[in-house]
Amino acid sequence: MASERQLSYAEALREAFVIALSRDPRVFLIGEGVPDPKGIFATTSGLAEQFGAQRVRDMPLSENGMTGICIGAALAGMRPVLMHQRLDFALLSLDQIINHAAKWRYMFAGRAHVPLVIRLIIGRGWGQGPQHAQALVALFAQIPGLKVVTPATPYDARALMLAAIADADPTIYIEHRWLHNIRDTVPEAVAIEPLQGGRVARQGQDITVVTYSYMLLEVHAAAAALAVAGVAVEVIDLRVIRPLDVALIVASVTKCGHLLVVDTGHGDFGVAAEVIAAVTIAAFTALQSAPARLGLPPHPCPTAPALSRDYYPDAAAVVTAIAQQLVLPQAVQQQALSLLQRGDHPHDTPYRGFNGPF
Amino acid sequence: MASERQLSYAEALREAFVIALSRDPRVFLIGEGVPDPKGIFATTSGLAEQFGAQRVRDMPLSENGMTGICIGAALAGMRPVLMHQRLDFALLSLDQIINHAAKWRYMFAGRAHVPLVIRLIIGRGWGQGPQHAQALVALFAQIPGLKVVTPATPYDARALMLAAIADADPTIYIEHRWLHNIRDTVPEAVAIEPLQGGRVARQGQDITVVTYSYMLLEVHAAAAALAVAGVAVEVIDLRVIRPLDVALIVASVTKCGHLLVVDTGHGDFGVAAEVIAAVTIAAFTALQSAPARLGLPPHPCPTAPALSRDYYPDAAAVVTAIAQQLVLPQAVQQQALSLLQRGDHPHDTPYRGFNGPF
Amino acid sequence: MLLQQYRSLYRIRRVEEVIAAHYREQQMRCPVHLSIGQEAVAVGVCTQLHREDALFSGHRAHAHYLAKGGDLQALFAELYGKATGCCSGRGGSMHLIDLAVGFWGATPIVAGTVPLAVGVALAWQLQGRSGVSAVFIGDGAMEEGVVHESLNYAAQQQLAVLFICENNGYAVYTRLAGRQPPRQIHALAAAHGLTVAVADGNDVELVSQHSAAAVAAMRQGGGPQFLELTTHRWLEHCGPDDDDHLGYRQPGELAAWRERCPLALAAERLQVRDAVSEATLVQLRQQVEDEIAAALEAAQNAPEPDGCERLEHLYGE
Amino acid sequence: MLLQQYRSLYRIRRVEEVIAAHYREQQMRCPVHLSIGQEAVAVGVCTQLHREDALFSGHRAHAHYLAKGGDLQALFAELYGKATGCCSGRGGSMHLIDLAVGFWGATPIVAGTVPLAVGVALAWQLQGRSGVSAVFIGDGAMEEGVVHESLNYAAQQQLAVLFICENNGYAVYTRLAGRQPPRQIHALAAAHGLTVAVADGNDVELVSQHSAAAVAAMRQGGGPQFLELTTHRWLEHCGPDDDDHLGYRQPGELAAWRERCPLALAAERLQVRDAVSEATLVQLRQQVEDEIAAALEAAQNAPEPDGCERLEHLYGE
Ligand SMILES: Cc1ncc(C[n+]2csc(CCOP(=O)(O)OP(=O)(O)O)c2C)c(N)n1
Ligand SMILES: Cc1ncc(C[n+]2csc(CCOP(=O)(O)OP(=O)(O)O)c2C)c(N)n1
Ligand SMILES: [Mg+2]
Ligand SMILES: [Mg+2]
Repeated sequence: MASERQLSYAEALREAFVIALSRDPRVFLIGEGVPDPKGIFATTSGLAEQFGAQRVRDMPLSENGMTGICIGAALAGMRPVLMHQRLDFALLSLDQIINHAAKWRYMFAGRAHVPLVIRLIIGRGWGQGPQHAQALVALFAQIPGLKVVTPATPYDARALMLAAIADADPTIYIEHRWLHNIRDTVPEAVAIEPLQGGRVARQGQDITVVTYSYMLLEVHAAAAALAVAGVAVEVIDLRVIRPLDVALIVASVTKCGHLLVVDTGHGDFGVAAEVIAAVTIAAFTALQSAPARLGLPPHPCPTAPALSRDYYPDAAAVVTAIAQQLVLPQAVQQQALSLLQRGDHPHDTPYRGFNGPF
Repeated sequence: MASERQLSYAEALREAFVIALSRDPRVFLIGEGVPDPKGIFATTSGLAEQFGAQRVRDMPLSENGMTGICIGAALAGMRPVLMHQRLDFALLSLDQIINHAAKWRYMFAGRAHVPLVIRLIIGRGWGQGPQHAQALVALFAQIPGLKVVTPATPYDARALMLAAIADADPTIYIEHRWLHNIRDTVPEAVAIEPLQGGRVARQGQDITVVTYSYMLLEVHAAAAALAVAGVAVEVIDLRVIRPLDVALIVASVTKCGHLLVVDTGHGDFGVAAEVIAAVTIAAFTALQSAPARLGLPPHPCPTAPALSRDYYPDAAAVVTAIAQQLVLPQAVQQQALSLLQRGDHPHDTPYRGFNGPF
Repeated sequence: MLLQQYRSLYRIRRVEEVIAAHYREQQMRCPVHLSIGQEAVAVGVCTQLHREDALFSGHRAHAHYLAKGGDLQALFAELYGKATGCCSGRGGSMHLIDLAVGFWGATPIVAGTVPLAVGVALAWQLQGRSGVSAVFIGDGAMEEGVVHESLNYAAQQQLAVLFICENNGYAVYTRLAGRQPPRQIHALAAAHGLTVAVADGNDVELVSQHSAAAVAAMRQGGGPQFLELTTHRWLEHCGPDDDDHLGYRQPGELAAWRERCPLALAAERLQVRDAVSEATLVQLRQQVEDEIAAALEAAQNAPEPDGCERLEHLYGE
Repeated sequence: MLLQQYRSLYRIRRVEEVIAAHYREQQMRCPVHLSIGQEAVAVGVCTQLHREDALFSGHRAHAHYLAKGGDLQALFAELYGKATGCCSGRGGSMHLIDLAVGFWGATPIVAGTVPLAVGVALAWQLQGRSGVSAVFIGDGAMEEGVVHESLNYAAQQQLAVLFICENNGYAVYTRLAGRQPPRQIHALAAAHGLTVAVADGNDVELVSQHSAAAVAAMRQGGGPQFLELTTHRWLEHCGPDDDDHLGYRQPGELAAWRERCPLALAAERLQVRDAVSEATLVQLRQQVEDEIAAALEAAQNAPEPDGCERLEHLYGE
């Protein structure tokens, strides 16, 4: 059956590019290394050969300038997809992103607009360290005029890229390096969906766990383990961080009465803060316990394996946080934790133990 | 009496520069227009004449480069104070701020550090518009390794600048253009305080209102009006946004049971979100009602007076929000609102009706 | 040709003088950066651009907008914050647009629109469309890294971008020598691989000639071009007033530049060289005055935008 | 002198080969950018710097760190993520520091350290301190705006900064011509007002001579200097392997550069011109091997940092 087709996240993303380049002559891809032998972790491999060097473009090391150039191209009717191999490099271009791309439509009252996709990859592991592993999603999500998407599944990798390219406004597409190898069902049939909305990724009624991007994997693993131990976790994958789908979370919290937010970025001043604030304001009486959050600690990522080992929260940390919040019996928590053994898989390379369904 | 001396915010800030330049030969000021005839809204006027052009410096229009240059100078033992006339211009330098200044000490395990102050001014009014009025405080506050201060009073303008200069780490000092003319008591005696902590700016027991920077003025006006109507508002001025003084807020909320956060920036994904999240997590059971927030709406600032009129929340909006949250009788709300008439003072120039005490 | 250019020079001068005069009434509630003294750059360049060519600018954009054919009433209305403004009141003086005449946008983050102009040229190259994309910058903008990134890419891709550097010797109160080493701005662009020229920016005919050559080269695929045009701003950096008393200019500098008024230069040539009669000039000026008076009145009487409109146009659809 | 330089060349080459050999054991868990083939640039420049002079670098920094005198064991240990690493394990290969020898820091945001080097020179100027501040960049870094901002300021302020552009013709897999127009990199620096030179970066004596001249000029207040040194990277951009099979280089390009090995060039001169005996070289090499083996072993046996240390050093005090 066609709908049973399995793709990796990277393959699904590459397929999105093939579809967009085939369908829409306005689309071009651009970024350092896009047409090179590594093809941005194989997500753009072969595309230059198929669609030509004009539409699948390399670029100089000029992040801010090239962002402005893509804005200009978008104003002139193109649909550029600009890529950076690390989110950290896009920090050189925040002037053009925040001052220009995000504001052009608004400040000219709709006379012009910027259909631009900026694709950023959050690095992790193998010594990415302080300047190659920043997960600053809220940095972009706080800017009015931008849309921010964080696909966590192969299906969404394709769907949200196509939605972002079809969208008339600047979209920051943030993916996580550790998602690239994840495989899941991606039907061949393509429907272009609007760029909005979260998704209940797993149904439950004991607690709502809101997450996005890579941490969906760890949350899924934690939820699966807790299910065996008799705790039904409802998992919400935000998918789109701006505009934030508060109604979906509120509906879930109204059912479950408990909220944990698991952030792929820092725990403070980030996405988790906004989710907790928005939900608490909107559904205060539905909350039966204090909401909680789990995220990266408030310091940069150190490089040495011994130092980064505890930097990233994992499924076990999610289980522990849930157990604490729901005041689960020790035995239940232990049972769930015992199901999460990663064996001796190194902590700084992607864990391939969980592969969906998402 | 010396302690009764009144200074404007701008004068107090200028005094901080005089003190720092006099006491510490490592200090220099740098920025576009620092030594020019306007002296950054008169906050640096005459300093070049007094301390020389080497220590009170102009600079080229190169925000990112000059930030890196100041980082280098700080590494080499200087204490630069870099200024931008609008926060918006600093968006060109986020690479150097986030990737370098914020991380240098951490990534080199304390072998070197960056005692740098970056002073940013939030513009407002008289057509500042989309690119000259951004109040992106959380953009900086979410970055580990930075400290972020937002003085709201003449006393703090001086105290926090001196604390920032004395501090061994990079500090973002964010002031609001509409604070410059505010006058209050600033004693001649100077004690250099550590860079931390919020402040109970007004005591009360009915509701905790947390705010910072310019909105402290509007909150003070609202609280004064409500006091007449019999509602005792406790006002917390955050002063320092990173590290955030959660304990102070929690103590107040524990007393009052209600929390409103009034943000000088956007209401969503900002400082208010973090305050509400942190307080709800830490003091859930103390909350007797849903926390609330008030901030700029989620779009850029339009320029025309007719469009910007309702963009900025004011004391009346604060009164309304508090009335809603405490379910105040209509008459109480009306009485408080009636005390807040601004007359026909234009909405897009600073309101001088409130001058402290803070 | 020169007569048309003189008309444009005079019109821009008078529009800015009218803005300056009315600014004090505090009804134009936004910062204004006037180009008085620099008009020949705008006019000389724009007479060589087609309506379909793209133009971008920065904070000091009134002259560029008008020279490219931007709607005068929409300019005044924008300054007055009216619904009929060229940005519907969203922008004020520092944000101008008139797509109908190829004025793609002016915004006040220094150098911010420079890469956008390059991007338009890239799009047109990809689309196989001819046309020139042009951007005005000041001497100060040359200090922004993004300008160098833009020059590099335009040269590497051989894009049809015209960079015009209006070198008025100052950024706000700071002299060029306080910001850049003693070397030529156009030489820097040449080192990036662009074809460059430098000329007296107060002589509209000279500006025209250099612009014509640059634009012609680009229309034949000649790659990006850079013009440095030297000139001087007569009034304060921002606002309607004379500020020579502040003493930041060299002594006598402003007076010398006023001697070299671009309007006077053009008028003299018209009369002496081209034997245009005083009566012709008087009539031309009167037409301009009438147009300005009508546009100003229309803008003043135009409605303010509805406050609720501020919620619109954040995103499309 | 050349013998000392040869020793340094050989030492750097062997350190990197040892890294490459052990990298496959997956105990150095961080990206590595090796300088094999480019050693003469590091050695030629650094022999002209004093210990008190400041040096900054970027992602490809091992050679610069070693040439400046950086501690070898601390380098290995950093790659192994050990507590004795030069950043105590915080950084890995892309973050190096050794303040005791004036190596102020290498970090991998391309061009990120360039303004920092200028800032050190500014501080020293303000402090009335002499000394040169130097920074290594690649050809790719020239495309970053911040480099131009840094060149402009260094020239305008006449700061004692030495910019060394190690032009290896590639940024990752992308040839220079795919990123920059056909013009000389050093000419761009000259246009910014710097004194510039260009030389064969594989000839350590030539590099030395040019560096000596540049540094001498700076020590006499001669303002900033820029050296473009042409060379070639032999291995892959990032990682320990040869990658010529990928075909991104010009055919024969790598082979031609290997012919011009900086070590072989220097060794030949030592033997033919300076009549240094083979025995001397053998002994020198053995000393280096012994040092490397000891440092490697020390690093391998060094303790890992305590996991709790990650919480320290975010802020001072
Ligand atoms: C990125 C940025 N930095 C600083 C400013 C403040 N500013 C506005 S205009 C200006 C001077 C610009 O000088 P120049 O480019 O020579 O243009 P001119 O004003 O002389 O026409 C400055 C510094 C700004 N608007 N944007
Ligand atoms: C700002 C930034 N953009 C992109 C990268 C990714 N990157 C790392 S090294 C490199 C190429 C650098 O080329 P060059 O400056 O010539 O140095 P080389 O690697 O040849 O020594 C790139 C693009 C980065 N680290 N930082
Ligand atoms: Mg100028
Ligand atoms: Mg290179």
